[in-house]
Amino acid sequence: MKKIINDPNLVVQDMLKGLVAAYQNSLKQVPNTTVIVRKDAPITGKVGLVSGGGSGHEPAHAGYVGQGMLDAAVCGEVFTSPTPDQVYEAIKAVNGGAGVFLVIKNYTGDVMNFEIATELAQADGIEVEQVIVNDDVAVEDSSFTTGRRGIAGTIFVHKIAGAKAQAGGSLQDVKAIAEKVVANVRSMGMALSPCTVPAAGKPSFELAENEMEVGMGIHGEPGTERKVIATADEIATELTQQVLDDMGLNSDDEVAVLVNGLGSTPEMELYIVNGKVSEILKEKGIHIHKTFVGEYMTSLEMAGCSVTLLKLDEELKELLDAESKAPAFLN
Amino acid sequence: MKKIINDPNLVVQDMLKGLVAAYQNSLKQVPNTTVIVRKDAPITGKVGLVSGGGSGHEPAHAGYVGQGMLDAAVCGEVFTSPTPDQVYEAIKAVNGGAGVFLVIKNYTGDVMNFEIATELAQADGIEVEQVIVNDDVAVEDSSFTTGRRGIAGTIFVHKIAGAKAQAGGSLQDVKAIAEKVVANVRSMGMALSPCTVPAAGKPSFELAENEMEVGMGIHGEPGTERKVIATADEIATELTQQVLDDMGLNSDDEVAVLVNGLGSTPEMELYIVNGKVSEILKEKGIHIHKTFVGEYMTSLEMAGCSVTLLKLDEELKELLDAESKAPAFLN
Amino acid sequence: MKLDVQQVLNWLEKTNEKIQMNKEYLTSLDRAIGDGDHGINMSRGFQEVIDKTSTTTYTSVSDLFKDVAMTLLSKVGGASGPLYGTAFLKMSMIVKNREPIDKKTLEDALESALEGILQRGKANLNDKTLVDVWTPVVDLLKDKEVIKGSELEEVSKNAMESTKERMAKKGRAAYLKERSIGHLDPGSVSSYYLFASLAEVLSEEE
Amino acid sequence: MKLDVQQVLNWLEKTNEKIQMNKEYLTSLDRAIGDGDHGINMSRGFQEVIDKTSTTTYTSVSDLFKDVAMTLLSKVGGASGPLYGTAFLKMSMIVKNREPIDKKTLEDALESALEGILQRGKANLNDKTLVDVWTPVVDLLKDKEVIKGSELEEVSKNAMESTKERMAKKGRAAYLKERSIGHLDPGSVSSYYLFASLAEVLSEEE
Ligand SMILES: Nc1ncnc2c1ncn2[C@@H]1O[C@H](COP(=O)(O)OP(=O)(O)O)[C@@H](O)[C@H]1O
Ligand SMILES: Nc1ncnc2c1ncn2[C@@H]1O[C@H](COP(=O)(O)OP(=O)(O)O)[C@@H](O)[C@H]1O
Ligand SMILES: [Mg+2]
Ligand SMILES: [Mg+2]
Ligand SMILES: [Mg+2]
Ligand SMILES: [Mg+2]
Repeated sequence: MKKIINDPNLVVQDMLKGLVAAYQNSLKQVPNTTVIVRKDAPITGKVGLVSGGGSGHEPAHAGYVGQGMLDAAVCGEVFTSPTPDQVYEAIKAVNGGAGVFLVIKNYTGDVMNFEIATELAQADGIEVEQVIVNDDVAVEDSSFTTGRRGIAGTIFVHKIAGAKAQAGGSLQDVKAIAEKVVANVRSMGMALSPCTVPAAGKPSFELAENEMEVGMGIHGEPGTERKVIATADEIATELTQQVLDDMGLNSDDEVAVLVNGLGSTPEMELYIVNGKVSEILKEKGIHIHKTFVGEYMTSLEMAGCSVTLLKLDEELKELLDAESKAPAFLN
Repeated sequence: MKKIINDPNLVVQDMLKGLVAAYQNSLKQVPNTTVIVRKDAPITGKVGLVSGGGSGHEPAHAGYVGQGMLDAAVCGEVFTSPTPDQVYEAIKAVNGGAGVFLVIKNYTGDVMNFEIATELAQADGIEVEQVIVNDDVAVEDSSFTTGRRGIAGTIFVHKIAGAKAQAGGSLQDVKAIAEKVVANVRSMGMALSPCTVPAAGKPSFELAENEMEVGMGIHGEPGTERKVIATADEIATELTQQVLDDMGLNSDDEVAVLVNGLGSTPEMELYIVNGKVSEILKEKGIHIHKTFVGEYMTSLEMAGCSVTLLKLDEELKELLDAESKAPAFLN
Repeated sequence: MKLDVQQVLNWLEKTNEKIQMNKEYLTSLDRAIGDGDHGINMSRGFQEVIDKTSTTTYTSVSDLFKDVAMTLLSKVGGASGPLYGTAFLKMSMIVKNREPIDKKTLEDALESALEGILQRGKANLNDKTLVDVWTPVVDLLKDKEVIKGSELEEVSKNAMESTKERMAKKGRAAYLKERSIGHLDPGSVSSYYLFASLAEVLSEEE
Repeated sequence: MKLDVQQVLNWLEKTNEKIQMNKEYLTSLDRAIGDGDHGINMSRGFQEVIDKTSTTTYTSVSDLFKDVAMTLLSKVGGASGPLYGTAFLKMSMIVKNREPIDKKTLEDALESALEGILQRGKANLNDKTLVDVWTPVVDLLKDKEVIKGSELEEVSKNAMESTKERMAKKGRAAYLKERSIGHLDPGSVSSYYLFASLAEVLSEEE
């Protein structure tokens, strides 16, 4: 394992130090926590937006803190949901009296830890609402199991709910729009190589030189299927098709596209994938309103990518296009 | 070699297709070339800014095409300087009558190919000027040799010369400010792992599990020194110190910092490096005006990073902070 | 049987020893069907538990359990943190003013802990989670008049091993569906360590 | 000696064969002290040269050289593209109206090509670049009344091999300073293929 780190057990702490140093004009760390908030938090009268999860997905989530997106990001240990006390600190730090909204990715750990924090905050009289993001079509959508994971599509929830809150939306408005995004966003990912959690020191799984893992999450978990490695066009087709099959888009529908790199896949390759994705959508008469290509939700140094489609209407378009000053999503 | 590609010989062509599809509202490809230009090029009365080089450095250079930065990027084969005919096409495509300015990284191939293109364009009566970027302090600054390479510091030349041209600066103004940036920008890089050029199919060099390469370029060339792998703080200190030694900054000087990832180093690690860089600068009383952390000038999927410092004055600060609509440098 | 502060501290220490010793093993189990951090999470959390409880003086098991709960809640994270944290919090509430803990109190405490786990995690029995170990343990306590260390060890061990053949329905392993079969559930293994340690404490007393 | 269009085509084909056969070798040389693309660049460029020249009818070597020059300039890129392109462009100019090429014309053409390379690349002799092969080749032609294939082969081969012991001052290998010693210069090896092929053409005629 080769990493540019100091102590494997201090990577989150060291990262936050460097992050705050980089964006000292717009971000601050809540003292003695792993919570990053807008420097001007809490903003009186504005709904506070909190997201978070394990670390190792940078720029998610701290990179999305800023005017027009999140008010706070709670950074857990690498790939480990943050603890309730930290989430609770975030809620308190961004509570401007209009309530606090939590964006939670659908992992058992995240859901439970955020829920306990909600209970703590509600006991203080803070209004708290939440949305659970579950955009990963690789996983079966079932109420008998954990259900679908939240992956790269979460970025669109941050952006659009963030714009709504920034525009003065109420807690219920923000919840409604976040749920609308969740209902309209789908993703699917694949990987060519695993990643190594610093404190573990070993790759999360092993793949032969001719294998790829399809249906990847963002925590180095194995995917849903292992296959012989395919061309970029084949990969793009498979991911896009699975997403489309689940969405039921019609010709003339409008979408936003996100081709997300998982960590070590060169941007060149992401563009190659996007070339095919956009070709497929064009063939189906689906209009692409906006495309995002890059590393938005990573899995340390995993090689691979995911394709996300968000079905848009006028309201979602306007909020997606609204200004954002978050370092990782300048808009 | 595992890559998300179709044909290794068509990666540049496939990439450009996906790039143009992603940014169809702002960028276009000059037909039958590997030249990406602003959709509104040429802009009458504005100096046209052209950069380029081998591909594999994405988002450099095409990601920096946009209002406030480059007018065109010429994309060569992977790690291979573009040919004169392509550079010539770029010059013609952005010539708005106020002359064309070339940003060239100091590699023999780039210098020669851009020079031939200049001769071709000048024969057509187009005024062409250039700057040669050589920010890499790992290499000796000597007039008897090829001299220093241009690496990540090039981004600041694009940004600042781009802002000057956008503001209506003349060809000589743009040249003067570009030379000022070159005189004030220094970088140094290191790598933990090599990269593989798709058409070559083999890693550019080999490194043992406990080794790192210091003084890395951005083409998979071996660095200037091979060492036992060090901690993030030690690496940050070595890179920053070498840059500082070459710059002679004084307490109260102002700088911009760029901690650039070479491809597969997680953003987490780049922030860890930045934490130490900013600490060192603070100790020396050097003021950090702005920090950029991320992948700005990569070397395919190489693991590693570089540290760039740009000494600022009021003029450079203003141009650095000016608006940019380039997809990879929204400002 | 009777459990006082000293014996509960002993239980926690034995649990911590097993977890630290098997940190890599737990992590490798989680790597196979999860995200490869269960050993790291549990070792971080239980080390903090020992650091905290070994430097604090307790006059009641209830207070001790509460500190364990808060430490696990705030140091473990992931899925296991809130589940183990909730379990100890429930136990703290049940044993209040019923100390030293007798067999019936232990039974009530573990039953309440399991209810907390079920409520928090919404898993069912046989979903291949730590519920699959806690359920038969609680059943054992309910079935028997007296509880023997060796029986507790055996039941929890069998329960842990039985997770191997199941397909996961909750937690990260659920994403793997059929591919989760043939692997032990990491959280069930750490729960086995907890009960095996309790069994040792009970046996010492027998 | 006399070189007409047919013989120059033969020369180009032999050069291309050597380059295609040694594509991996040239690339591996460049990987050691450069950026690992010289074989890729040269094979792409010379394949295009053959594709172009084998489908065009030439009435003069000058026109043929010009097409070679333009193809190399627009298909090779990197450092080698403009250098080889410039060399053939200069040769095209010199041989104009002096066909078929006799020994003196060849001498003038190669000398002019070398001047072009020096002007474009600004390297000096012994900087460990292809100049180290072109210079002794031009010197050989200037020294001798008649030029023999075997001599040309020998001189260019020795020159190519002599680059191994030098420290690079120009091109990418210069960044490596002392670490460049002990490796052949890739561009000198491709230049050796060019002259070895010319030597074969001359020998066939002898
Ligand atoms: N819904 C649930 N109910 C009960 N236990 C669960 C549930 N989800 C996961 N677990 C347990 O948690 C364990 C995983 O813990 P850990 O690896 O620390 O957290 P994470 O899955 O968040 O990485 C699983 O092995 C399983 O026993
Ligand atoms: N300034 C120069 N003058 C003459 N030859 C040079 C010069 N710089 C490089 N070369 C030659 O070019 C060769 C490298 O070519 P190539 O690998 O195709 O280009 P690049 O170095 O741009 O990747 C070197 O081996 C050397 O012989
Ligand atoms: Mg986890
Ligand atoms: Mg090259
Ligand atoms: Mg886990
Ligand atoms: Mg080369």
